[in-house]
Amino acid sequence: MTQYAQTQTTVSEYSELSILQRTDKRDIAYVVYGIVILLMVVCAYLMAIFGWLPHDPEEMQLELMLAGPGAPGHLLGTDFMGRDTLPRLILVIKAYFVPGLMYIAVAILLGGIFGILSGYYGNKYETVVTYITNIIDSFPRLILMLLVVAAFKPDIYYIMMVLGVTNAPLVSQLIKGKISMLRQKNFVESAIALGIPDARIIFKHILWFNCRSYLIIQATLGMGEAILLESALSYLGFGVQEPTPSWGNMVQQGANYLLQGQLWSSTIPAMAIMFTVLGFYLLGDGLNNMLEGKRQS
Amino acid sequence: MMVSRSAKPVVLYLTRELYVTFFLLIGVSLVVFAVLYSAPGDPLAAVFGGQVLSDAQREEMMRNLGISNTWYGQYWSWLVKLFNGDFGTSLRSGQPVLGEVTKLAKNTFYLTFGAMFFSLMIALPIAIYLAKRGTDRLGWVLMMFAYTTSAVPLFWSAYIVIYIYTRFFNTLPIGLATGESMNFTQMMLPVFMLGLGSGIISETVRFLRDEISRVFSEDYVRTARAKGVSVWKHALTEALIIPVSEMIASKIPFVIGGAIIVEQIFNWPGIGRMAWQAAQDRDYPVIMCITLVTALIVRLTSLLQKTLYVIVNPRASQETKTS
Amino acid sequence: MGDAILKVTDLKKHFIQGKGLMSFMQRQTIPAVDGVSFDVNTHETLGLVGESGCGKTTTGKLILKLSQPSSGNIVYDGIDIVPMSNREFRPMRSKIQMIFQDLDAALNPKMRIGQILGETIKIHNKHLDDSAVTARMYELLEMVNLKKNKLSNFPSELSGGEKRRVGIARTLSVNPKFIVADEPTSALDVSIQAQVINLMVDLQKQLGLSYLFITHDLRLMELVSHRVAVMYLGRIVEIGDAKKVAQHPRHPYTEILWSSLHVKQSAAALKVQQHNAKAGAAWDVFDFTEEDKGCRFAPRCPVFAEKGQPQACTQQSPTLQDCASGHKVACHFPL
Amino acid sequence: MNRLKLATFIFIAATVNAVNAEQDRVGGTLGYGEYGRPATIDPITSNDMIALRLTELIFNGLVGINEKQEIVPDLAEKWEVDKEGKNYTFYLRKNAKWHPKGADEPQPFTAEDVVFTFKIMAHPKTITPLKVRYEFIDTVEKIDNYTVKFVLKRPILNALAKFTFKIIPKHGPNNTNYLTREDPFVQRPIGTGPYMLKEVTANQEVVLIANPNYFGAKANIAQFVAKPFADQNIMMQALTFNAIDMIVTVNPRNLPELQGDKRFVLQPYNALSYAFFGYNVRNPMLNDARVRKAFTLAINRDEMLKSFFNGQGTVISGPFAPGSWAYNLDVKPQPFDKAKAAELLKEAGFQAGSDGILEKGGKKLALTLKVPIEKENEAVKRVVLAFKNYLKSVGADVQVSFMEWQAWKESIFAQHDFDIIFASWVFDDSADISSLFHSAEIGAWKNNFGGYTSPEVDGLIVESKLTLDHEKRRTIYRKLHEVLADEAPYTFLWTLTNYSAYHKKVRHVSIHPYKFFPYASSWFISGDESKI
Amino acid sequence: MNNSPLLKIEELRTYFYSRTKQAFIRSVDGVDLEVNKGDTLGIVGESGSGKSVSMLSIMGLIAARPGIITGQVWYQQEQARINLLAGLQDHVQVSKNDGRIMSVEKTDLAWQRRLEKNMLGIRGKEIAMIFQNPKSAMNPFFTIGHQIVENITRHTQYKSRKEAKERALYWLERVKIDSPQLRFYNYPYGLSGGMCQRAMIATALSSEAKLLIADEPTTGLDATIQARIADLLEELRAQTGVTIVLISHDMGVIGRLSNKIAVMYGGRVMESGPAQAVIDHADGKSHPYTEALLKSIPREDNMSSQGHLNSIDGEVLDTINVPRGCRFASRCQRINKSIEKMCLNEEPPLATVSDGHKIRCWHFAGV
Repeated sequence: MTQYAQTQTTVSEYSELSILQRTDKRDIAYVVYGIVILLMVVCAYLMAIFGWLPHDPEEMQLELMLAGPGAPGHLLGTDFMGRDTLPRLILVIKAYFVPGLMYIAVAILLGGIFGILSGYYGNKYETVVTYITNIIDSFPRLILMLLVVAAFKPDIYYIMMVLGVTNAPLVSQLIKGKISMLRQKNFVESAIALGIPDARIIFKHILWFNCRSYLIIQATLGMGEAILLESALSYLGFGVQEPTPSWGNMVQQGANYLLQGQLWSSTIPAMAIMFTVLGFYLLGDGLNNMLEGKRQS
Repeated sequence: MMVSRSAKPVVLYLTRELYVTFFLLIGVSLVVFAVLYSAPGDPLAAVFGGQVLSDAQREEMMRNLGISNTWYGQYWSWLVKLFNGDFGTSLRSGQPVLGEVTKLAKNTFYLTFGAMFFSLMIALPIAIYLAKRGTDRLGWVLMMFAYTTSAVPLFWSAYIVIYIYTRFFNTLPIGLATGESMNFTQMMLPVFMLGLGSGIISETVRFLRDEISRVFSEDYVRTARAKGVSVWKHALTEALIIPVSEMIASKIPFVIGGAIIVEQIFNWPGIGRMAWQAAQDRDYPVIMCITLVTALIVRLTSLLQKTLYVIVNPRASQETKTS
Repeated sequence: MGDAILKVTDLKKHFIQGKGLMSFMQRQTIPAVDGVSFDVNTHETLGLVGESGCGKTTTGKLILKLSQPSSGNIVYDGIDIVPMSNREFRPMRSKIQMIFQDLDAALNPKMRIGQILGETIKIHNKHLDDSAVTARMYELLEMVNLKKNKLSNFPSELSGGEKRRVGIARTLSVNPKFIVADEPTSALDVSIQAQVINLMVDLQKQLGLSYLFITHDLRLMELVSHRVAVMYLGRIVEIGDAKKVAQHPRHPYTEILWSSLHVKQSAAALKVQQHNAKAGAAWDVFDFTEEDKGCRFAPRCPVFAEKGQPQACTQQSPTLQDCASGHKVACHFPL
Repeated sequence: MNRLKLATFIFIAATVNAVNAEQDRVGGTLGYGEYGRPATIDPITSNDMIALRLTELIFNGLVGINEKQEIVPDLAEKWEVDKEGKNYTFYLRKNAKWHPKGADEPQPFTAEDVVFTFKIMAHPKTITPLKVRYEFIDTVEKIDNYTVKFVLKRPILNALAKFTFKIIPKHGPNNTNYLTREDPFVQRPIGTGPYMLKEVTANQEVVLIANPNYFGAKANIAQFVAKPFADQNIMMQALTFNAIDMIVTVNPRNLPELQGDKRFVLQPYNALSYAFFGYNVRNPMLNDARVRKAFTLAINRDEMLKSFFNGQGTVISGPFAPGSWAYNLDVKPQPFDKAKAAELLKEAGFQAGSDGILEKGGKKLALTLKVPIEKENEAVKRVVLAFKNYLKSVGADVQVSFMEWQAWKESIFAQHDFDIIFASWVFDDSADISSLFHSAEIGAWKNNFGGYTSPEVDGLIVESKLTLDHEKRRTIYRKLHEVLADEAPYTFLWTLTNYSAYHKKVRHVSIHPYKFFPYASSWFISGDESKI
Repeated sequence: MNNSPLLKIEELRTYFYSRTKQAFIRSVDGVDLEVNKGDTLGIVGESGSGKSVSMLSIMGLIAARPGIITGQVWYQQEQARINLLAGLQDHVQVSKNDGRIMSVEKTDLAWQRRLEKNMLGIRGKEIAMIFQNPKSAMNPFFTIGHQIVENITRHTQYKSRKEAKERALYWLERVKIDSPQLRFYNYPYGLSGGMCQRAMIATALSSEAKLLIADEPTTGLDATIQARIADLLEELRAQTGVTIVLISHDMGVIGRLSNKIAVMYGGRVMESGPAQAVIDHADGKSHPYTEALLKSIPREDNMSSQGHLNSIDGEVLDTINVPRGCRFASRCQRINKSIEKMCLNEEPPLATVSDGHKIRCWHFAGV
């Protein structure tokens, strides 16, 4: 049962609804959820930066290892070293934050360059760009990451760097698609005809006005993926290394005790991953519907 | 401008793509080699494990193993061998690499494609439901399910599944461990886990949902409805065959990546585990071979997908001429 | 009518198909524009007609330097623009403008009308301050009969006619002297079409513009243009005074084009129709592999068929010959 | 813990699971879990512990070691040593037969094979980690079919123990001059041992079956299967769900669970290794022995051992295994004493800075601790993190940096780019510890990675090398122990007790600490589990 | 054979709900039309006048979710007279205020199911439809032949593959496609626009439907091709006797083909009647809107002295805020003081002027 109702008898000078009003409530809920997650991330980042942690993240209580949530003095329990889980969960954000931004920057920068070269300048570079992106696409990215990390350093910056490079083809395809779509609409050509400089067309018209929401969505989805990939690497031993906490290595260290029935120390960070990644997914979906107007009409 | 439709474009296209694939694989091998070479540690690691060797010893060993000291020397000799159909021998086990890899690649192949199939089996109905009915209550539950499966770390959910399984059935769902021949669950559980956890379900659902609703608003689908004939039959190619094949082709690298983890946990003898081992050993013939084989699988899948695209999409056979 | 503001001589654009690594295996040259010459006088409207795919839009884009000609000269106001680089040409863009067939062209879907107009004004008049820009925008809107409140709208909120007006306003914002109008009304309703055409005619008078008016709508062409050039497969087959070309076409192709408009078709046109139905698309009929293999229209030409397929038509490509004061035709056997 | 393999002696007695040998139980299959799988399974090219264990079952040496650590005859029935200690003559047993190669008849074992084995080991093209260990042998000579004579370059102490190396058949490898990994023999070896290789399955399981023609007492268990695992948690689960019968080394984290499980026997054996923190004395701050000693004092080794290893090990004070003849029991491990540590650091000139971190001459006491990554070994993580925490409490800032194994090795041994490392040395059956602390061993890819120099230590090492007298050497070693404990180039931590876990149906299990399986032929599987 | 019209549309309303504007877009707002057997009814109007939407509503091709269709559409099948919109009202609850729909509750799924049920045996079989942009309206993945054969085997007695193919080739010939044998295996992509439209017509007619709805069949094609497609339709109508509803914004095409014309504006029929009567505007005998439309056709005699074309000033009607009075009032040239009040406040009825010629204008209301 769907309800449609006209609010006014005459809609004078279309009271154009704000973006919030015209977006589906569910999408708003997604975005709100995503934003709450994002806010929590930012809060956690600030907390970590200023050291407002509920507990010393490095203090070990060797007699209280792998305690479940609610253990005395430990709201979310402790890890395999008897360290409190909560401040470490918060601290993770700090470890992820800058590298995550770097990953997005690398992906967008590289993908943008590829996309613009092949989409905007077309013929000249397309072959080369296609070749490069095909090479990147041919790698199973976990294997590539494993190689790079095993070879150089199991450092989150390296992980995010590889992730950025391997995500670039996707971004490039997106931008290329957008450009060719705009080209079909003669929009780019008319801008050239009007004497607008290339740089302005590319950056303002294409990237800023037409790709920004795509890129934001891509970035949110990508952040989720980054967290999951880091955790996969952690399982293989090449994720972020102690003493820097990462959700991946927290889950991994806890999972060693999972089969013995000690579920909590891995489940708590795993839940953190789940809620955050889900938040990114839903934020992506909601933003997509909101900004790209993907509602049925 | 117009060419009568025949097998020619497809054949031409395939020839060109295979030719490109060849160069692509060379490129891939160069990248891997560069990464490997610039990494600390050397090929002798595979032979000597934890031992510490002096410089003189290591030089002598390298000479005896026939390994050049320079990167281009090593790469070149590898390449020359490759063109003679020889992938070299594993530094660690001394076995011909190709034989070992293909033996295990078969297992990984079953695992990945099985998982792919499984996740499509889950994602497709959800995507169709969402596209046709929108996000009603059931649709929402289905969507959240699809998203949640992709939002948890694969290894953790695998552990959880094993934990539950062992407590319910009092046996370990791992074929290798329990006996000579695997039973159905032992075969299928890793496949299911990889299918669920490799993160492709959510993306497939998202992509297919949008694709299906887009195609169903196409003019020609409306025409089909106006003709009173089966709409699905008309929309099938563009709404399902093409996006599904695209999805398979583009997600194969992800699933292979996930296979590394599933292979470790479920003790599945595949190339993922081998790659992990070889990466640590700097066993470069093995790594090169594995990356080439996986890149080839990825590439061939995408080639297959593109060929399928050219076959099912008559426009494409024209486009391939220009692009 | 004044002097020629634009002189196009022997303009050629050959597209090469077949790219990528295996391009050597399949390469085909398509002479989309093949030796086109015409000139446009100041304050004049030159109509360019032809079927879709005959190269008229490409010609327009070549003049705008949106693609680089293979050869030939385009002289605008005494300056040959073909050898200019894009950077050198940029200042010239304020002189030559184009109205695109696509209503949404020029309108970035994510920008408000105000932003769209303001941007071009600012780019070409860097010294203007914000209030001057706004004043100029109002002026432009008035020029194209649009309400001021449209400035805050997105293009998707406008109707077809309004979009077209915004497009024209944006074109005018750079003070052009010469405008290539590529089917400016093809996507519009008849009633709106008339509004737009009237607007264009008014603007020509007010601002002293010259138009290259590209269309396939012959009725419109006849009414709006001063002179008409008829294109067929990349070549101009007839050019001359609009009234003359319409009423006394000399080229068989022009004759067919005009006669197809009338309810009762001429015998010749019906013949071509049959011919054409067999022949399929125009570009397939003619063999481009040999240079100058003859008249491109020959395979579809009723005269050619009538005259028993004369040698001249298949061997020699006809050139534009003056047949009456400024009325030129490229046909071995003009009507 | 990564094992830096190093030559040293074996001293530790293997423990025997005292079981009354009731009736002989022949038959059954023992599946045991291995973490990883062997690359090659011949005794010459293999370099991992998994292969070492397998070769124990498949091959024999000239001499063997019994459960009391005495040299006993194996392929050699008896032997003679000349007075100089340079010529060793072995008289071989005549009833030994090689496993059948393919469908061929089993061939007899002769002196040719011994000569062949040595020559192949010594050949420069043979790639084997063993080569360095047998450089003391000059020549080998076949006297007759069942007699061989070895001539040593110089007499060495306890040389006989080194003749435990495994003999391979002359008709085994395809190439008779040298052995490389390409040789099919390395994957399908034949030996003289109680078990012979049946197959390596598609799942990489190595299946061994009892050798019916074995010269010694026939093996009880009909089949040994080595099952490779890539995940220790799963291996553990495999044991608890009876998918395998034995785990060679139980991860410390699983000990509590197994201890409570009546179905399994946990059998301890010494790990033959010791763990340590090694210091880079090139760093001026660490060049001061007081600082290093302070660090040793600042960490609570007992607590760590108890919390992380279930208390299964012994804290040590020097570079020898406790209980060995070289270990100086008089040197007691330093007790945990933070106050004393702080005092020593103060003495060394360190002052607490504004942020609580000690400073000397404006330089902070900030050090990098480099640790190689080992998957699933959180014991390592625990130790280094605890170390970091302990040192923090005395005002030293330690940055822990985990590195991939190869990268770690390169930065420690080649570049010497570290302040502290955490690692462990593994003992095996030969050579000495001189390379660890002698100043001549400083340099790229040499064992004295920390760059520790001490004329006294150098002198003691040289002296010990020159003597052939066991007692004298012992005195020197005890002195060395004392000096090193005081100078603290390492912080010696502990030697661990390893545990093997197996199902209680497996009886009469005795384990060799290093090679694990030498006595496996006397193990048996009881069909009746209730009897224990 | 009774005399009831083949298609009779009564009070057809199609509304869309716009979430952005929180209001109903009244695309079709009470349309009454009759199509007799053998007629060619031309529906003309500007874009947005609801001409296409009304025909799509009849075919049940309106996207289910926000579309609301009310009214009756009577279709005369062989014997029975059936309502194509029967039963739909059961799933929709409409509440009106002042004659305007203010809110709607709709069970989408049931509504859609019912619609599909009604349409079974009608779409394609009884009523066929062709669209503008034939290239996108034909399935790019199937050959022309396949798409025709599919229609034939589904709706006619030619069930076997061979028969159906023969029949398809027959139809391809009928629409004057050259070398039908070859084109049969072509994909829409390989054909020119005109050729594609011919194939589309062949597909539509091949099911031997009684009624053909042609939605802007010539728009977007070259002028020369447009004329030919129009000729073809005329010819086929004469030969097969199919009833055609032709939708176009081009008065030229409509005038050329139709014998009856309906002029739509703002979702309403403004004028309908025999072609001659409607087109004959010389002495103000037709609706002002029709007249304005006819005058804006670019022709020599429609030019003003300043070289201006006649145009209809103002913009197309806003279908959300439909005015109370005559919908065309704001753009009407003929509005004058005497009837201004009426024009602005009350909607004129559809008055019969002469036999079958009805006009919705206060000028004619009194006649």
